[in-house]
Amino acid sequence: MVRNDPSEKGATGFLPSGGARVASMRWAGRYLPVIGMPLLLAVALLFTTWIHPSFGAFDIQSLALGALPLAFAAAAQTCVVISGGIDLSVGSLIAVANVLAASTMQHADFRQALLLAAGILIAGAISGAINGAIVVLSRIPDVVVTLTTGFIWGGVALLIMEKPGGGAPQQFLDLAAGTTLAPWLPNAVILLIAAVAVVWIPLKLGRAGLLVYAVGSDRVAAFRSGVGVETTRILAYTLSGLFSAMGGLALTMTTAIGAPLAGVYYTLSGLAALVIGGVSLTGGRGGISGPVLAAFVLTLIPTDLIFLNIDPNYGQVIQGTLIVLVVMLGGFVTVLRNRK
Amino acid sequence: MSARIPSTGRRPPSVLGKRSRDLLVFLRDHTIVALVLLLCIFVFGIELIRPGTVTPTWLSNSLQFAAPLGILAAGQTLVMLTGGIDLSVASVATGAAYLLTTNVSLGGFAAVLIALAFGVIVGALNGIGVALLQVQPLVMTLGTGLMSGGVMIVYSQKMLASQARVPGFIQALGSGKLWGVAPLDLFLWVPLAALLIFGLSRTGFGRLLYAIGDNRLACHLTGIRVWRILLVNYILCSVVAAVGGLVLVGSTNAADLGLADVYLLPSVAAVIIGGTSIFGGRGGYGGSIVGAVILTVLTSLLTLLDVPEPIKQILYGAIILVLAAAYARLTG
Amino acid sequence: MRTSSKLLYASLFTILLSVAGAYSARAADKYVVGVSNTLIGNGWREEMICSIKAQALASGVVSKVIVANRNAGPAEQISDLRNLISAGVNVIVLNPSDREALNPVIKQAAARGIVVVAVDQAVSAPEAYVLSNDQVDYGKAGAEWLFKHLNGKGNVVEMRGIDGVPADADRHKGFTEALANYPNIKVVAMPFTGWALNKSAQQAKDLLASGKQIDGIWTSGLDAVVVDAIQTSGKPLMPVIGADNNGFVGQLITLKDKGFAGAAVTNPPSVGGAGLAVALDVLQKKGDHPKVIKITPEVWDNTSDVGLATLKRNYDPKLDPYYSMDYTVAPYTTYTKDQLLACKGP
Amino acid sequence: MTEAATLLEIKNVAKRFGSVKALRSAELRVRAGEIHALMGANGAGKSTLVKIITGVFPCDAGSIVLAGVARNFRSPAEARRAGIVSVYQDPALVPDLTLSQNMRLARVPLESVTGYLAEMGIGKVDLSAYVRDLPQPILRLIDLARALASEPKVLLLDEITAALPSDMAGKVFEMMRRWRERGHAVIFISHRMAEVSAICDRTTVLRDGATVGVTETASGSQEQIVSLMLGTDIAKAAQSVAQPGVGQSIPKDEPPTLEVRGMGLRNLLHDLSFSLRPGEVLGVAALEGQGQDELFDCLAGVRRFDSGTILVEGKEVHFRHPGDAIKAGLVFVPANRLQALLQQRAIRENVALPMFRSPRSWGPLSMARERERVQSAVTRLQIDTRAEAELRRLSGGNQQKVVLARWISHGFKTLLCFDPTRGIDVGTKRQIYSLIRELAAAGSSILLFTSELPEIRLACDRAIVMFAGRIVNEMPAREADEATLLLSAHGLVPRVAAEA
Repeated sequence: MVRNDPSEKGATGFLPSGGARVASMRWAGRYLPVIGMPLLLAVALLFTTWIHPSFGAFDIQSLALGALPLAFAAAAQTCVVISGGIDLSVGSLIAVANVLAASTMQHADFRQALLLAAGILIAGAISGAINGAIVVLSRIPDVVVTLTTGFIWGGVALLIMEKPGGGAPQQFLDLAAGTTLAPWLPNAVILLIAAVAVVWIPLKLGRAGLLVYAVGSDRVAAFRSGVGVETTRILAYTLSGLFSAMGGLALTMTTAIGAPLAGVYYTLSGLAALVIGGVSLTGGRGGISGPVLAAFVLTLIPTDLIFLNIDPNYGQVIQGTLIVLVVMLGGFVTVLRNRK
Repeated sequence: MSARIPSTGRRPPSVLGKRSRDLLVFLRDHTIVALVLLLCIFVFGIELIRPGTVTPTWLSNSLQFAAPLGILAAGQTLVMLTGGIDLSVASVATGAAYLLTTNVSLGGFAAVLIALAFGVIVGALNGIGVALLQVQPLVMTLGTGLMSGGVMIVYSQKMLASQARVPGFIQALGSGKLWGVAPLDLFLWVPLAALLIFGLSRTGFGRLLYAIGDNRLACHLTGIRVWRILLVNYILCSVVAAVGGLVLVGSTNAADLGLADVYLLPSVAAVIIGGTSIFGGRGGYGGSIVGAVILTVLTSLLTLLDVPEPIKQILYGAIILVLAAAYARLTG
Repeated sequence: MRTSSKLLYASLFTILLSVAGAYSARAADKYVVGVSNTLIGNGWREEMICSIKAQALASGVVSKVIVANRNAGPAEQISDLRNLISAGVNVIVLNPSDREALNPVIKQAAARGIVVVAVDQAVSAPEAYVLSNDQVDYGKAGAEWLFKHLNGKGNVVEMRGIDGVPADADRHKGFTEALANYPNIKVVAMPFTGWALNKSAQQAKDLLASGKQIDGIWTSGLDAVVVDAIQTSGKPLMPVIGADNNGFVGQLITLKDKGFAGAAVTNPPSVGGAGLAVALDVLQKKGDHPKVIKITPEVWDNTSDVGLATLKRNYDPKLDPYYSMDYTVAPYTTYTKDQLLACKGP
Repeated sequence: MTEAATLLEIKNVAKRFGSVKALRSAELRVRAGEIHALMGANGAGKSTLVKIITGVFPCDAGSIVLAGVARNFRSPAEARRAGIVSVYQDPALVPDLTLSQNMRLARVPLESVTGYLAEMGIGKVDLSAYVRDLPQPILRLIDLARALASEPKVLLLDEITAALPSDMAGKVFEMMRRWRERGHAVIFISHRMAEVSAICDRTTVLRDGATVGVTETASGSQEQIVSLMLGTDIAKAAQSVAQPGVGQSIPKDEPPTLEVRGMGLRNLLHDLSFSLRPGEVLGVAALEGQGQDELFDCLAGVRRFDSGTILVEGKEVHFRHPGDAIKAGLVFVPANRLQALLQQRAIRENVALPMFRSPRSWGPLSMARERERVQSAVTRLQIDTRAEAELRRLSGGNQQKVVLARWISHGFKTLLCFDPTRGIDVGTKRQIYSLIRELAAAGSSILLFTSELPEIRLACDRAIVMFAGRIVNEMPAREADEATLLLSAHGLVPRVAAEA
């Protein structure tokens, strides 16, 4: 509970420390998070092709389509968690964007659909900012705020569209559902990479990202360094809203309709992807690639269950066990390290 | 989750007069009074909207329905006092209820034991993760909730023709009334509440829960084996949740695998409305009880208002948010 | 976290390897059936899947039933369907989570010669067979019985399901259609139960205690809990419309003496088995089936002799209160009740 | 004497938190080109004043005038832009960012920071290192360099030297002087009178939220400052430095209560051996980071060591948990009160906490007995119980007394005190040391580490000096003057030379 307590860390750095081992650990600490998840995804894919040798372009597209909304949900959650918060309204915001898109784009042409999509992204960002503003201004813990705004946004989604329906022009759907460049390279993957990169890379290179990480790492130190803690937290929620809106649009692209209740699954799954993707809930650490790739791994679980013809009800057990094992082993390693 | 740090926010300069400030101070120290007042306002509101609704029967019904939520919130209070949260309470309650109905053939008592054992197992798993391996409670209990929910689904596949039914005494407990007005579940809930309120303020264990919620490191340095208390506490929480599941299945007279899902978020909300800090160390069960009753009455109110479902959801969320905000202002 | 996750994944990998080995043997020249369902932990849906398994076994021409089953929305169902296609199934029986969203993937399946049958709820893709309970009719039939029983006059409560779900909207449509013919029937409350037992119970008790005059209750399938609520409220037993759930069927029989009138409207989960039967016929080129088959719900009331006899014939006190008792769909299903209860595929 | 221009003027500043008046009427005038000390007992309002000056929170009344312009900063960033920068006791560096990222965060030019670091003699810092991997003292200097790099007109240093080894403290003083020479102002907050009189030009003293006086540094100003800080009566008492019973002869024949033999821990502790007799206060002197933290942690059961043994009353003991140490009679008072106390709970609960160590005590508790036990300890320590419902409303000194009351009411054989007077005002310090003497006189043994070397002579019977994880010197307390201790603490002792 006591984080970054100055007196907890001895001033061991004054003494010459054990050279190579420390260096290699530091190297591992720096690069494993970067290569860990891609490696895991590769292993999972290899395993899938092994149990299902005809795994090909069709299946890659299935995977990409299935993972796309979840990946955005995970990205949304990541932004907030890195800033030291949590957002339990991600799923509801996805639902809002989904029904907003499907209800407005039904009779639109491609160009109008793109304009509407831009509008929805802005609306998502604003909704996220509202979440953030409530968290900051009310001084209620973020868990409580986003839990309740989750109810509220869910109600808003139902207000916009009471039952599933709507639609979007085919060209717009093909942004995710098609394969333009190569049959084995689904548009969904390109879209995901492009969307995440457009938001994340400038953030990471620019000052805003620095602020988000700083606030998540140590709010007091950040404040003393002249960081506007409150605006930064709102920024993180805004980004979360933006990614949630992307998730909602992705849901529209992959399903071609709006469904007021379809988004709700993504709050918990997004959190699961985040945890498995190696982002610490304490904030300040981790990147966006881990959770996004973890979304693909999580999507592969039911796929493999189908290929193996295992009772699919084990899917939830596996997902829960995976979370529990990952965090427990993580805790175990920390406890061991602290004991030394 | 945000860490407890000195607030960087600023307070608005006080524009209140002395008398209203005194009132605020009084309410801050006796938040439960404010909560009860609020409850009265809700009840009054119902009577205003639908004159003739607030009758002894209605009141007794409301208490009867508040009981399962209140019991789930009891476990949640224990965990939240230590700065944790338990997102597996709904899965545990559902699982306990389902195990009870499907094992009745072994005898009612044995079925109850099996149901409670399920609580012990999930609670122990939570406890091991949180207490020994120092996993964040939110993630740990999210995982065990998914896991135990999944296990129950797999189990249910094998139990389709198991002659499931709810034993008579559980049904009486969940939906019976003494002399037609006193809900029987209160005879479980009230002693449990008394035990908990006494236990939290007047036993060493209760003291330790507050102490751990306040400063886990200080407890460790003072020679307290924190993990023992946390482990026991998470088991207690899950067992209490299992009991809540039994009361719940008594009121519905049948279990499905989504039985207690709708209670998960309200169980957290009831504790928060009741004034227990989500960071731990402050609060108590008395507030959670009022919180549970408020939420139950609020649901009633929304049913009787007969507004469209989306509006209900928005109102429900907004009212909890406003309550939490008011609380934050009051105790700041 | 990193070292630990490596360890973990290594062990998981090994487990999955061994499982894969066990499942790699395949039977030849029989059909592989894929099932897609997106609501788990729901008794009705489980019974539907069991009926598919039982029908697969009874047909004798199915080698394997692969079930894709999870709580999810259309996006996940699309990916499940694609995976089933990829797994090489010959038949897909699905309970669609949406009418439109699955059309592209159904087209793809049909293009590969897979017979797709949507059961319970409809899809609009012309390639698919649709075998469903007529939900509009379900809402209408029960409501009409209720309104007629009340002699066209009185206050009723419509206890709906989940707002935003197609089946709920269809049933409401049927209910509203019936209502149009009875100008003196007034709907005094229309709560959404979320198809949750306890929420239903609380709403029923709240409404009963609210002092409103209520002459009859129409429920969207959560019936026994409402009857229990009326009994504990101490009010006279008013007529209730429910589904063919075992517990409610039992109440209709046992509480008749206390003046309880009501009707169970059938909503058989065995549409799953029936759907498979249709699909197998199509594959084997046996007989001709229309693309859209609607199962018209029956109304089992306890006020007529025929109705009461049907209720008594179907009631089984040994089964779960929410087990659906209309377990066959003539003329399609061929399994026995025991096969259904065993819930074992080939 | 020509009066230099007043650079920063604080007039009549007041601030209340709820019902607590933190500041009533604080006044402060700082000239350009001076080092100005701000002193006051704990709870006098120094930190509040600093936070108001730097815009952490606004004041309720009063004004801040910087270079003739009235200002009201709404954030530290705004204050920084106006030329006021503060360095706090704990570094304001974000742990999960690298040093260079931290500099970007605060918008200070990297070259300028490295320049100042070089001036302080630590030019070889890896700027891509994560802050969480760096030791605290270095971070404090980096924090200072970062503050200097934004070229502040007014530099506030809040107890920056509190846990800094003296060589590094020297560097900080050097930088302060340089800043003065450039015509800027430095506001220096410290509890160490010697530092203040050595480096500061003037001192403003706060008491109970109000400015009570300003003194020029001159001979005799120390006494003046103390009397201002404490009010006259207490000041007199505080001046009687020697504690009763210091340096008394301990009967040699009694077996030691605590004996450490050959304790070793990785490369942090090497072959540590010493013993502690009943009624003895053993002082530990060391610069920051010489293994004293680890030694106390090992003795308190907080961490395990690799080799050697601990004997309590002649019997070997093994600690797997702090609870084991407490059972063996070794109790620990950490330097950081946040590590020891429950801030939101009452004094009573804080004092009674160790009673619940065993599951046997989890049952119902007797409130009357608890109250009685707690009350006697609270009375004995003269703890101010006006705000007893929540510990966080107590002043730092009173909080530290609560920690001591906890162990006195619980009972112990050996008290492990790690810098118990860090950041505590003079009056409370005296109370704590006389309490330590009392406890020793009653037969307890006490191991005391203090970062303020003169205190060894005031409170201890005997002293050991640690350097680089070894005990390099041992002496009776009366020989432990500051010069001797400092020499040993830097490893400059003949014995070490002989070994090498």
